[in-house]
Amino acid sequence: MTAAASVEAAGGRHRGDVRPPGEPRRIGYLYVLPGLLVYAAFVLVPFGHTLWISFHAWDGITPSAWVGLDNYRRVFTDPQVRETFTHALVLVLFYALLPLVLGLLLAALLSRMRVRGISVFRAVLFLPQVVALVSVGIVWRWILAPDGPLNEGLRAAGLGSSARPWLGDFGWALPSVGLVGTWVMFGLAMVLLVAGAQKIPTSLYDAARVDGAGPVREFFVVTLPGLRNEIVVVLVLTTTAALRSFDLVYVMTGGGPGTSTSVPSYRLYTAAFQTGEAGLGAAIGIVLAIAIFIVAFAITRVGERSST
Amino acid sequence: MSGTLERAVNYGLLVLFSVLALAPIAGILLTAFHGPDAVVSGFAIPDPFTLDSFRQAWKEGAFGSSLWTSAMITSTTVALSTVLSLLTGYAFGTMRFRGSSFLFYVFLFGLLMPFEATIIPLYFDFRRIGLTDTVWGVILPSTALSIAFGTFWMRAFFLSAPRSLIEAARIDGASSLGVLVRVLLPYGRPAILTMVVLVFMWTWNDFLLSLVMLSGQNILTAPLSLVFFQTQRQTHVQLLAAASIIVAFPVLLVYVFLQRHFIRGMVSGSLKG
Amino acid sequence: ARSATTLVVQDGEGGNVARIAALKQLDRLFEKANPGVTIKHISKSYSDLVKTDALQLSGSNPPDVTHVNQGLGDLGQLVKAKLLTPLDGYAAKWGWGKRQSAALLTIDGRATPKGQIGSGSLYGISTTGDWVGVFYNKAKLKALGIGVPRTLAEFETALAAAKTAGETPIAFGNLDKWPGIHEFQSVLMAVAPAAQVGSTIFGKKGSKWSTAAVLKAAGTVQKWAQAGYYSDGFSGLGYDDATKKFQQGGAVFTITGTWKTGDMASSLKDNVGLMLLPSARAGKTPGALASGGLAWAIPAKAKNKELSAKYIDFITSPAAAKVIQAAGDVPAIVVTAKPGSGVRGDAITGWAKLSKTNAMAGYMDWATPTFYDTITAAIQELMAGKLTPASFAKKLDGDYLKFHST
Amino acid sequence: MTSISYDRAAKRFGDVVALNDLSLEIADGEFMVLVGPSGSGKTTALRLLAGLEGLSAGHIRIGDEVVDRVAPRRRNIAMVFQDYALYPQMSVRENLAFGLKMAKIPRSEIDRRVFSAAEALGIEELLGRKPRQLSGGQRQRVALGRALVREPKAFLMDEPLSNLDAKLRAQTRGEIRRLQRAVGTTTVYVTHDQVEAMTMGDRIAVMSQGRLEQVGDPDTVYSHPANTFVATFIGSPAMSLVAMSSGAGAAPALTRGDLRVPLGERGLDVPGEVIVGVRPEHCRPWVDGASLAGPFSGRVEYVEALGRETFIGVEAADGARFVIEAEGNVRIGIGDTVAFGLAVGSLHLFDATTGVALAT
Amino acid sequence: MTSISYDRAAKRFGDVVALNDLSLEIADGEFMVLVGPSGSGKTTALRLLAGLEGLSAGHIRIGDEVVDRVAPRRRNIAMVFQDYALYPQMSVRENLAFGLKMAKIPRSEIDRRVFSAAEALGIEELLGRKPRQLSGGQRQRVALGRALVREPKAFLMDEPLSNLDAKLRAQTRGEIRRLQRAVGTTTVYVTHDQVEAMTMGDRIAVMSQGRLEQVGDPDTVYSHPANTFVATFIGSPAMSLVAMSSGAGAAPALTRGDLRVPLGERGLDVPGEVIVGVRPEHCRPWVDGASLAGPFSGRVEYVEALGRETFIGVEAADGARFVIEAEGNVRIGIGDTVAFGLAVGSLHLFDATTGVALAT
Ligand SMILES: Nc1ncnc2c1ncn2[C@@H]1O[C@H](COP(=O)(O)OP(=O)(O)OP(=O)(O)O)[C@@H](O)[C@H]1O
Ligand SMILES: Nc1ncnc2c1ncn2[C@@H]1O[C@H](COP(=O)(O)OP(=O)(O)OP(=O)(O)O)[C@@H](O)[C@H]1O
Ligand SMILES: [Mg+2]
Ligand SMILES: [Mg+2]
Repeated sequence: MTAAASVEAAGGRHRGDVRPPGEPRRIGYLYVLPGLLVYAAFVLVPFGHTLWISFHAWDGITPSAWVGLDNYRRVFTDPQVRETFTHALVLVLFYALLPLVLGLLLAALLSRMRVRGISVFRAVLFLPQVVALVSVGIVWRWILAPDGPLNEGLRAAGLGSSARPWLGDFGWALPSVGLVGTWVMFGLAMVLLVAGAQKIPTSLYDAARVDGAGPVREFFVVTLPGLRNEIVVVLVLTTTAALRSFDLVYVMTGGGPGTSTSVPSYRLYTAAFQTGEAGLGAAIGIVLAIAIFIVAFAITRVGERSST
Repeated sequence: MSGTLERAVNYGLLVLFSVLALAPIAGILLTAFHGPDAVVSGFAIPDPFTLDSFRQAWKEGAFGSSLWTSAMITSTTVALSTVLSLLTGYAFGTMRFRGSSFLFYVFLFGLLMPFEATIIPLYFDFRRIGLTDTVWGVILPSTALSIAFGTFWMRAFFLSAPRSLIEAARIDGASSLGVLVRVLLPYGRPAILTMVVLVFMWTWNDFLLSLVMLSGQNILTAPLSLVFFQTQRQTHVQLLAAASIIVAFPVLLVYVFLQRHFIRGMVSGSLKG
Repeated sequence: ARSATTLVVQDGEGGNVARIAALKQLDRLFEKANPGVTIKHISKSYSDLVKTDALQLSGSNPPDVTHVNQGLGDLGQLVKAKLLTPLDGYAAKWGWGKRQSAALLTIDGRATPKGQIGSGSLYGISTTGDWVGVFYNKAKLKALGIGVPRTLAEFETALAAAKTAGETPIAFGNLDKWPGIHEFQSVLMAVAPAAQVGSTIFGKKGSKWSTAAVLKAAGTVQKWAQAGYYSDGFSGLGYDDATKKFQQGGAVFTITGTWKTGDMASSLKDNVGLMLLPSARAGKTPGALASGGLAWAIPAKAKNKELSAKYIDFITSPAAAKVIQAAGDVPAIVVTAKPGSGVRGDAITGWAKLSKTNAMAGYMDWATPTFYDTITAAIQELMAGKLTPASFAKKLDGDYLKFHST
Repeated sequence: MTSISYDRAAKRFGDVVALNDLSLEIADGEFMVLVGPSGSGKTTALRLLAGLEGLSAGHIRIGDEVVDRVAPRRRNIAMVFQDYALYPQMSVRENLAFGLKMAKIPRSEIDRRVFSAAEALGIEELLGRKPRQLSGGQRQRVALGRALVREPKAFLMDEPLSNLDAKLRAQTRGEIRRLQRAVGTTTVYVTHDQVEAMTMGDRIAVMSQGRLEQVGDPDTVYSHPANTFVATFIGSPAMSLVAMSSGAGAAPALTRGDLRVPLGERGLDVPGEVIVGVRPEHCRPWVDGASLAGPFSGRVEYVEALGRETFIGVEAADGARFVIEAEGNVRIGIGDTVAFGLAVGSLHLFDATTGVALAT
Repeated sequence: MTSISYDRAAKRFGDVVALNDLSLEIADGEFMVLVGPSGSGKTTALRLLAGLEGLSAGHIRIGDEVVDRVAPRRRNIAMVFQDYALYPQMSVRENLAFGLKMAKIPRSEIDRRVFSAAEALGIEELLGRKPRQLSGGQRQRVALGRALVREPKAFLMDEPLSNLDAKLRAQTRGEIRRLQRAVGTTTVYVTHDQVEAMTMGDRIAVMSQGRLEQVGDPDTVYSHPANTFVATFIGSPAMSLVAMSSGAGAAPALTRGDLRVPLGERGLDVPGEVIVGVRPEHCRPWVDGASLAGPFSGRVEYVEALGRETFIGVEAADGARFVIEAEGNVRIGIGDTVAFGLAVGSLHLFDATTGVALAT
């Protein structure tokens, strides 16, 4: 994010530079301190502690034993742990890519006209983001039940053959959870992207038109590059949400059928708090954190590259 | 020009997406207004409209106390994290001091790190010092996490605030706290408001943290009690629907009242990435 | 005057309205017998209980009396972590050993300090007897023109007939994962001696799951699933939803535990019966998944253990058993020769028979700490045809043998 | 042949009439400058011509074709936007080449044209840079270049120099004019800068409130403004306007209170009330013997000494206000009384009610 | 007594030297204008004075106090920012009052001062509005007012009129000057607009590349530029500079190729190479009998007819370029040959290598 870039700009001072008299400086530490203390105590220290636990075999109750990288080895070799990461990646498709594509579509369409009542649409489309995922899960579990509204609707429409126990179907359970994620995330993507599109100077569209570009060219030459920042933000937000999804899985499928919807956070929870494998849980947490850092870094990187 | 057709298509799509967004919510509303003993299927219109399901769900799920717990946790977290991240964001956004960029990266780390990665030691450490099963067991970690976000958010805002505004205030004789309180706070109301709504939403809706921290179930947050209610009353769709609405209601209320400012804040400068 | 004491009691029967009502009735009686004591009763669903009890009991503020799930993953772990209070002293003092059979007490509440179950000190005791059997809809059987099946073969014939008639043969919903255990193990009990299954569950040396009986049971279950003997979309159906369907007359059979007896009786009245799933082994008494209901235990950190023990003593007493039986449930103690009529009678008769023949085995998910996850996932995969019976058994052993080898 | 014609072209935005029945013929190869105050409809006129807005009424012709319903990309015009509108993700080279690519010009030809335009504008060093790596003046030139490479039927330029500093502006002004002359492309140029209008245009169209006030070559517009609006809008400091009566007395003269301007040999057809316009250069400090009418006396209200010349604002008899142009080194203070004379032959006369210039 | 003095003040930003050893004394009550091209360090000089930047070297004094390490809020100065920097959430009244509140002035006194400043600026109607409800000109005046109410030791104004249109600018220019005269507060005023510089300043300080090139009253700076930079920067069109040789021959004269400018009674002390500066107003079309040296002949390179006057760029012998100021109505074309004369007495002479003005 550009946050990083501007930090460097602010920090790149040479010797011989003299600070403005009376500009607050040391006092900066004072402002940061309270927040930093709370943050360090409840985020940084526990994270370090997690790292420590991840090198131990520990049931959470009795004393732990150092096992080195064993837990990590399990994360990468135990198919039942490894697959949770695969599932998370599939969810990225639904939480991040699908909303992004839909959001871009809308942004492209709406970028060139003033929409009456856009604020109402925005508010409505953002609504799914607002409701607790737990509630969302309950609602959708009901909708997706074997004779829930969805299947009833399908049968009423004469598509009874497509009706299925969505959440109990090995092929469909994960996409179903994913589509609920799409439902939740779409509003976020669309609000940010449409807003971003409306910040693109209209003269750029005019210039492209005068230069002879059609609507498709216009999208690739003006809209898409103009939305670079928003796309990065949307992708980071939705991708991390996908990678760490827990609530929906907990409420909707409990990881089933089989382990087909088990995700890292869910596995972490059962390992740490139910089956007495706190070390494994911690290792999953660390790997998950690293995965998210890599993804976020990659997204911002690609975002930056596409601009240069 | 094909203006009218284009407009029609655009509005059509917007309406379609809106319907998709609203349908499940509408379905659950319709369901909830059925009486607790009615036989409900799909999107049937309740006949008669009744609040009985809400009443029964409220009683059975003991949502009164869990809403209260959630309200306490959420308001404390919002208040604490807002004040603290205003201070940190102000420092990072307007002051230059040794190590400030490093410190900022430290905060940035918490923004991306999944808090699932810290929940294991948090739980065991809190249990040792007796913080589990108290509201503080939830408040402290969520405050810390919100500070990571708030610092990022407010810093971006303070950076985008016109530098000359700060300088004008300094020349006018304001101290550093004076600049923050008298000039930047009022100026930054939309950004701050947006942060408040986001933190409110996230804290209120949190599930995993309270599931772990409040495992004793002497106190429950609203989403937690909703899930317990669900596993007990799985078959009773109306009650479940009513309970879901009860739990979502406060956030919805906050959202509806603030959405104008909130969405404006979301889409304006602060999220410049 | 004695100062008021609050006793926090937590059960894991959430959703089971009838049984909770009976427990609350006992609470009132206990309060009456012990002035100054108020009982705060928390009900949690079974799945919430097993997901959270370890967290809760290790916390600083556990309930005074709580249900725990028997089994290695729960009771065993809790004992190993020293989170439960041994009850041997109380048992001796109040003669619990005379109320319940040694076998039942062992199943319900014995564990070694290392967390092995099936022997060691007593940590839990049940008020009710729970066993998993087949509820059948009498009217539907009649309409199909078949009698109550006596052998597994007959049962299968009935299923086929029901299917042909367009009925749902077995109401079953497995979205919550755990019902699959009952479904599968019931069939296993029909094809294998109860003692054999039991000793495998309790981790007797040399045991494993790759046996002919498990293969046979797995094959049967898979066959039933493929033949459409279970509810449509059972994999996406909640347990409660499925049971409700049966109660509404939507299926011929359902396989579940006696904890549902009360609900069945009140919804289907005389139209429902309960039996053990008939044995495949000609002439043998069938066994069943059975144990006391969730076991009552006293957390190690409970504040008022004497009182807690007194409460447990009270609710497991013969007097309480009468209340329980009157409420239509099966008390752990076989209290009377008059089992009563209808499905409640069936439950009590069945319990008495199981107690007498020692045909109880615990539940398979007790076998290792992670076995619940392993077996529920494996059964879902088996039923979906993703695992062959052989690979299913292998998967169970993967977990089981690994745990017991270390 | 790329003549351009507006035929009673009008544009309304809701209630706002941005352009009001504009009729204007622009000849092939002509450099037409649109001037007018802010909001007078200059940009609107350009955008209609480009096809970026739809006409509310009237027609626009490019060459022989009525283009009212032709999409911008089919009009083959090039436009320079006031805010540059450079594609931020493209390099300068790509920006320059974009329109050519759209027109499917062969690669080698594109390279040639881009380079020669860049050379002409002195930005050939910058071809590899992105817009954000350029200074304002450089961006402006890229925006210009993007139009110039195109070889379109017409150039439309909307205040293309507004963001340049004085020096660069003067320089680029010359460059644009030189290039336009060389290729002979019809050009419509919007500006609010009078120096640009006067020095660049073959003709100037003065607009006000969506209406065309006058069209003509720069000299005509300056020397023979069609009405008081044009008279005061063109020229700085503005022409002084004084309401006077004409005709009274035997010798033709204009009077206001004590003030009496004899018209001498210059007669006056229209007696009655008129508005008299005097440009500062026709209102000089009194020097005996100069061919000026006067002397009149006025009280100094303000002095603007600009070095080369000094403008003196005076209030003469009966509140009539004049601006006197004096030498740069004149010494005078506020409140002083000065004597000045008027170049009678250069006075402008306007109808007192309509403000329209009177034929003289 | 609020004199201000820069004493070898310098400011570096990394490698950029924004201000280079500036020494400048500003008297109590003086109106000092800083002019110079973009990037010449004007804003930097102001910000150093305000304490918004720290000095890299040197000292700054306000009154008798060295303020190098005094925080802005303790300097008691008022600053008008180029972009207004109004507090958007405060009403006009609150904006005006803010500095006074900080200074703990009593309520009633604040009201009085705010109102009288608002009245002086003609914004008393607007006191209840928020900045966003104001037009650009109104905002500008609020920004000014915020400084004026303060009764500070000094006003610092950074291009305070840059965002106004020409008319409003002229008007506000007068207003600022009037107010400043009335209260007599020392003022440092930054602009890049020559008209502002010439008309407002008691003295003008011309800066270039962080260096002070010349200080003096407007007339001196225009008539006696200290060096070629000042000579070309002040005045538009710029002074023409021509390298010439002096001294050869009996009569004192300047020569370049065929070009020979007799110096007549005006002698020349320094023989050798010089740079000769001629302002357009001293380079006129040849008229027999006028007191000009000449005639010289030149080929017309460009013509800028501005109505009032016409500037003609010519190339004379040996590539020497001059700009001739002619009457507004002169008719001439590019490539024509014109005869012109120079006002010898007004020529400027500069050292050929250093560009410094030669004493004449
Ligand atoms: N899209 C629009 N919607 C409503 N009114 C508009 C729109 N575009 C222009 N106008 C109005 O039309 C009038 C003419 O605008 P136009 O942009 O043509 O002025 P202009 O002469 O270019 O002025 P400027 O010199 O300030 O650029 C103005 O009153 C303006 O407010
Ligand atoms: N914060 C800064 N960091 C680096 N260089 C700077 C900074 N501020 C100013 N400069 C540089 O210092 C020089 C002087 O800048 P200054 O702003 O004083 O110019 P100015 O005379 O005010 O110009 P303008 O008329 O364009 O406002 C410029 O070269 C500028 O790029
Ligand atoms: Mg315009
Ligand atoms: Mg500046």
